[in-house]
Amino acid sequence: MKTVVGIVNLQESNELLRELAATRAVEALPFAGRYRVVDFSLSNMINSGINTVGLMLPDYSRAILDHIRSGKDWDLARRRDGLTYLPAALPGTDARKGDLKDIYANLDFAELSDKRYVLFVNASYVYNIDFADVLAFHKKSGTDITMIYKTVDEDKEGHTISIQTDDACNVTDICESNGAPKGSKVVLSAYLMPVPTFAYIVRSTYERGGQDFLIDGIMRHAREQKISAYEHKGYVARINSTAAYYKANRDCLNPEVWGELFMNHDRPIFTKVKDEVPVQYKDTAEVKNSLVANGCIIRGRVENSILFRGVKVGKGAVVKDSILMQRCDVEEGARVENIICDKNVIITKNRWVKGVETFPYIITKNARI
Amino acid sequence: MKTVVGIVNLQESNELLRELAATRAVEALPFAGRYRVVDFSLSNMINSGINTVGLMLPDYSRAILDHIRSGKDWDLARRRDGLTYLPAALPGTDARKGDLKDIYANLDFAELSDKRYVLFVNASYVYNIDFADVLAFHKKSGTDITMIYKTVDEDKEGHTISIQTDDACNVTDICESNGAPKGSKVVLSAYLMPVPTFAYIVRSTYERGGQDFLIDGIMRHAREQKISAYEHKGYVARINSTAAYYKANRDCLNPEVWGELFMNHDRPIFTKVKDEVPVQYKDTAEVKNSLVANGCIIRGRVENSILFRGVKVGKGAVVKDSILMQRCDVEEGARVENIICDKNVIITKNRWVKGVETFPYIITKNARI
Amino acid sequence: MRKTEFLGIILAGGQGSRLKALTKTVAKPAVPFGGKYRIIDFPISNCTNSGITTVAICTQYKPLELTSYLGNGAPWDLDRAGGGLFILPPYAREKSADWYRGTADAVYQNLNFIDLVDPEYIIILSGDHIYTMNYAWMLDAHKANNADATIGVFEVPWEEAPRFGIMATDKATGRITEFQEKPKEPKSNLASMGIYIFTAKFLKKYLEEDGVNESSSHDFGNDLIPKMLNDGARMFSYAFDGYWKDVGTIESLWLANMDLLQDTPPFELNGDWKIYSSNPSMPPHYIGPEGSVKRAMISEGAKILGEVEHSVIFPGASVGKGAKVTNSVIFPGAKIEDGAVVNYAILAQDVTIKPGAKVEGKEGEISVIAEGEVVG
Amino acid sequence: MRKTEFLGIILAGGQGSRLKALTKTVAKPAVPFGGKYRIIDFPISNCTNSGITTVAICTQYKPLELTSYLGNGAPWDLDRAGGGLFILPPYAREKSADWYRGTADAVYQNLNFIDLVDPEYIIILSGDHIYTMNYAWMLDAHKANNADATIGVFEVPWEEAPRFGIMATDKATGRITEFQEKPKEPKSNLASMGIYIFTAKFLKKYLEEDGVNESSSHDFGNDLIPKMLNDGARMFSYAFDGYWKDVGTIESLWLANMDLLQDTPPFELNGDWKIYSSNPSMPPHYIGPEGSVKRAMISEGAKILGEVEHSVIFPGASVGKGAKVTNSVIFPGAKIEDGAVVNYAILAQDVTIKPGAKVEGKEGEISVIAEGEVVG
Repeated sequence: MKTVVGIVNLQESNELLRELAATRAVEALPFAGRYRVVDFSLSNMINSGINTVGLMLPDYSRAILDHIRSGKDWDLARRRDGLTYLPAALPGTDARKGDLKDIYANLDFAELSDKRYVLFVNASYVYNIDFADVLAFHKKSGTDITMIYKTVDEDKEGHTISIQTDDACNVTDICESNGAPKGSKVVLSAYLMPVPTFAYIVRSTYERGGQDFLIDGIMRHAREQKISAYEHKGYVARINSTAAYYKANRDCLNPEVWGELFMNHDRPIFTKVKDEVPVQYKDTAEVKNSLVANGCIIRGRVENSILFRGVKVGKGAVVKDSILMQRCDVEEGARVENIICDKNVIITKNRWVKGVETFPYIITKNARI
Repeated sequence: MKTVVGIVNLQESNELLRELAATRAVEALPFAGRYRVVDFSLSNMINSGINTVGLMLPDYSRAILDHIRSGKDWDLARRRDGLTYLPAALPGTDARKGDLKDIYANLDFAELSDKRYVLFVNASYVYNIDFADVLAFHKKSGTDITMIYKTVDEDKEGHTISIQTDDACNVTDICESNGAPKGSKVVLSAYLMPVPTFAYIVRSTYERGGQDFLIDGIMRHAREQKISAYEHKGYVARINSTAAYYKANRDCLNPEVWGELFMNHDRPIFTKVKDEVPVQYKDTAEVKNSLVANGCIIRGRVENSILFRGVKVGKGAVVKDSILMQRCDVEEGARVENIICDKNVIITKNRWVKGVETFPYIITKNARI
Repeated sequence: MRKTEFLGIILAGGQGSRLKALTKTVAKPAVPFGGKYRIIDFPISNCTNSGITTVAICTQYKPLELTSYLGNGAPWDLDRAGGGLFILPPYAREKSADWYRGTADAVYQNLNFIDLVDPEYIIILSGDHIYTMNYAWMLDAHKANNADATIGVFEVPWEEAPRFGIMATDKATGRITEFQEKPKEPKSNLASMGIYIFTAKFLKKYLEEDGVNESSSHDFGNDLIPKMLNDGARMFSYAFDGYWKDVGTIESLWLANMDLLQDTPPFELNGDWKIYSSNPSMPPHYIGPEGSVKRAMISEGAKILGEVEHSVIFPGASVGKGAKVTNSVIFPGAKIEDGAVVNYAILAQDVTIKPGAKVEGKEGEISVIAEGEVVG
Repeated sequence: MRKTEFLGIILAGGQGSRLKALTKTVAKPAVPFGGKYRIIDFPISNCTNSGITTVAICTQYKPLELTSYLGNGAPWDLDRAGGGLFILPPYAREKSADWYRGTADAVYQNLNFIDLVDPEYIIILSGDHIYTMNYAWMLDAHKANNADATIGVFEVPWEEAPRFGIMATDKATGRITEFQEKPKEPKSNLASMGIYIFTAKFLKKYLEEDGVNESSSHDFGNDLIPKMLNDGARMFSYAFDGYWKDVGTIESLWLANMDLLQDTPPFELNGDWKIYSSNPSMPPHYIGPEGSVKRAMISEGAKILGEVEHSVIFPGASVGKGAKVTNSVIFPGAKIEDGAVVNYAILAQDVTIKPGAKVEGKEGEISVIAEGEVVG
């Protein structure tokens, strides 16, 4: 995998994520009690042996820069190779929207990297994969481009790109739709191709007015370039709405998903290390079917929930079907159900808060309820 | 110095620097054969024992990000403390110009740092200082703010802020002018003050429409806050025009300046390490009064010049009073005088190029003459 | 290498033979503690938090796992240019080749390293103790006293004083007047914690003398400190009144872990003074639908499908359905399978307790299962 | 620690006694070379450039300066999480404590380290040689041959073959048929470079046998390789045809430095295959108004006010006004003061040549001034 340069695209639209993504990129969203969504893309690259990674900074870059800093916790603070931040194209030079402008502005990163292939991934997907398998598949396929897809095992909502393939795993059609039925082959916005192919697609598309890498770049060139499709059989979640975010977090309460995503000894998911103390359960704790991150102190009841680092649950308090981010404090006797609390929320004594499963109640950062 | 958080401001106006700063911040300009201007501010902080440093990203952040990357070469790739990139305020939220907007947007970096003091420096100055002396002076002075100045030993041109002080080194007047006569006390745009004072000045000024930290923030509050002035007696250069840039580089040909800036054993200037080979001088080399960086291969004549890494000077070629940046190639028999070549310039065989000392001829990146 | 003002030296060679099965493959400082730490994390984190940026660790017994654990020092922010973490094993020399002869010898044998770092003050620490302490404050006291040596002490009950090295001091100034090693008639109840700050020059002089003294046992407590006192050196005590524990036996190790489970633990790990440790890259632990946890400390990557009470569970350990873990300490990666019972026990790394098997000790007789063993 | 496929082990214990004054305070691998490097930079950089991310360095003689030079491995990008640079001195053990008994013993004594890393292939290198080589290609050959061992060889003139360890090979396949140590009647002119790739399991088996064999000298060339060949192991040669130099004597060290000054050096340091070294943080060197430099290699921080010809000048060295340095190698920080003359000499670190003093050797009798000495 030393022949591959990785580019991580942090340009997922955040409009469906409401308050959670108001001041941070989707990829910077806290996930599964300890991670940020972007950790998966970075860890997948490192675990696959890709050591040269470019990270395309989103508009709201502060949370990402704070999280990743030098890249040391991903072993990407290297003298050669390692992590390179790729700033967005200067505003004003071009009024176009879409990710292609920023890719075009940073094209030399891939071209000057001395690598043979580019792996270009959108970081709003949660999965654990060995990209070395994708490279082997690509080489064997003899095609120009390989894209990764997932056959969905239930109906999906929201903007989706899906593909049709022939028996040889070559892509015969790509289409954009709102939602996808069970069994569809949904694209994970991850592409492997030789650097010159990548540069050609980006350059020729952008210079002819294109805006979006997938829609204008890949779809428009689908006739001209041979595209093969690699199926990822494992768990995949795409974080593109609050419902998807809520569901993906709760999927991690399934021990199989938890094990597949996080406990693969050869492919750990790295994240910023915070040196929290192990969780302290007191005499009155009652916890079932939950993920609890280090630094929590639990005196109350917790069920079907995800507790991030440093959350406190007081005596007699109840937390059900909820996601509590860093340093939330559910005081004595309070009760929360179907809610997502952003960082540092305080639910004061005996207060009850309840949302619904399909549309969880979001409480914004630092709120005191 | 563990009580001080450093903030490096990369907002120097680049309008006087012509082509050199067209696509990079002033602070990213190559300097003295091996460095970038920003290296001085960062190294001064590290050498003074300041381990928590925020770097305010300029509009053209690519060159800075490429240079500093993880901060490892400055020993700032740390798990705690270390380097934090502070992105500019989002465009669109505010149409104001000036640095204050970005300082305001990143104010929490200083406020959440647990440090007692802020050292806020403008990185377009070249000097080697121990900020621990400034802190000691500040504590002894009993004032609210300490600013650093230099008594200039010759007339200065360009936009200048100078101060008047009383016998107790307290500032009695601050004024803005175009140029400053010999003996003026010129401000180095470096300030030390308690974090709350800094936050108060930034917040109260910005929220009342201020744009510039020095002019609107410090000058407007000069009556209300007690300001003391610390004199830096060593060499100082401010890089705010092409002439100043050219002169400062050539100042390094004075062995005393060279020694003071770079060979202080306790305060080395760190920069990105490139692992170039020592300079190779061939039989026909003739070199006088010049700085030659590793990776150069010299077969011709070099006088009063600064050669960056990997420059080649061919047989019979002459380089006089010039600055040649990385990987320039002066081919056989060519002759250059009073010029500044940006990176990768090729002066082809027998070609002659000549500028004048007060207005050096600038040859832009990758040009082939 | 850059000059540093304040050098930390941690003596981490202890075999910890009273920890029996737990130190079969690792040195005592590498023994796990507190749900995610190793004992040595405490003195190293204390150094980092006290602003000490160059730390040397003298290893000896079973150094490999310790060396591998310490890596390049990054978890403690000691992967520094021109400083950081240095491991000093008793390397074989041209002529002689021995284990360190005593605590002082470990430092003496590395005098050339000290010369390279050229510190003004040196703090000597033990890699065996659990406590948090700001050494920078102790250095301030050392400087204020213009001392040659400053020794960390804590008060013990008078009746226990005969078990310790006791410092008799001048009440007003804290200056040490006499040192008694395990005295029958203690003149004070201030016991030495084995924490010494020395002015570097002063220490070097004594080490050089002691190193060639054939009759010396080369120990700080036995030889150097009494000699210094005899010579009238300026030696001061520095009183510490926090939690301090030598976890040198199975019982004391078990007890110190259980201390953490009190409703208000005598020793707060959760404060600003963080203890850093090498991170296993594991997710938050998972408690299953039928799991139950009470009065417990549980770390990342653990999977609790059964019942856990009054126990400390390290990263990646698992407790199967219907299994019951009480009053126990479960080291990283240990597996307690369905229906197994563990009570008053310490299970070392990667132990497996087969379904339905039982490991039962009792208070004062903790059961210990050694690394990698399979029970049942 | 993370598993790695390909582990590098560099034997860096060499005393280099034929380098006399230059190895008084440092081991041979730490001797400066080529204007800014240390000899050991070459094998380490080769490892880094070949994609080897875990490198163990077995030290022995004068390990301190070498250890301090290597630091946390950052200059070679070996400060990695779960891998990187490991220094393995011959540490004293519970019972025995010896210097490594031979090249193979240095590896044998660290078998537990190898188990921890658990590589599939191991490359054994010497820390004493100057060359650039892609070990990844050599590993490819090893795999393609399905070999137990692959040995790097280079062609020497037939008349010199009796001075080397010679590999007789099958021309078609490169399989080694016989090994002759300094043979009077060489069967081939392929000399061993002391570079071995072994399949890890295979090597372990032989090391374990050899380690307890009382009659063995525990040397790869003398003992292990012949034994493996006898046993019919699949051993292949891998031919190298670049520049390779053992700089084991003052003359050869001087000559290898002078090789770099040729108009087209036999050994190109300036290519894509970078040699990394610990960086001194110094500015570009300065040539004064009356300075003159011809056919020279000069590094950062040097200050040349006099005349330099046919010489190699390391970082921070200085040549005063009117001073003349010819045919010499000047190590870091050496000062040649005004009017001094240095010809056919090697000046070690921080040597001072007083104004007007002379150090003059001649070809074949290079003058050597040891570290820190003052002449004149």
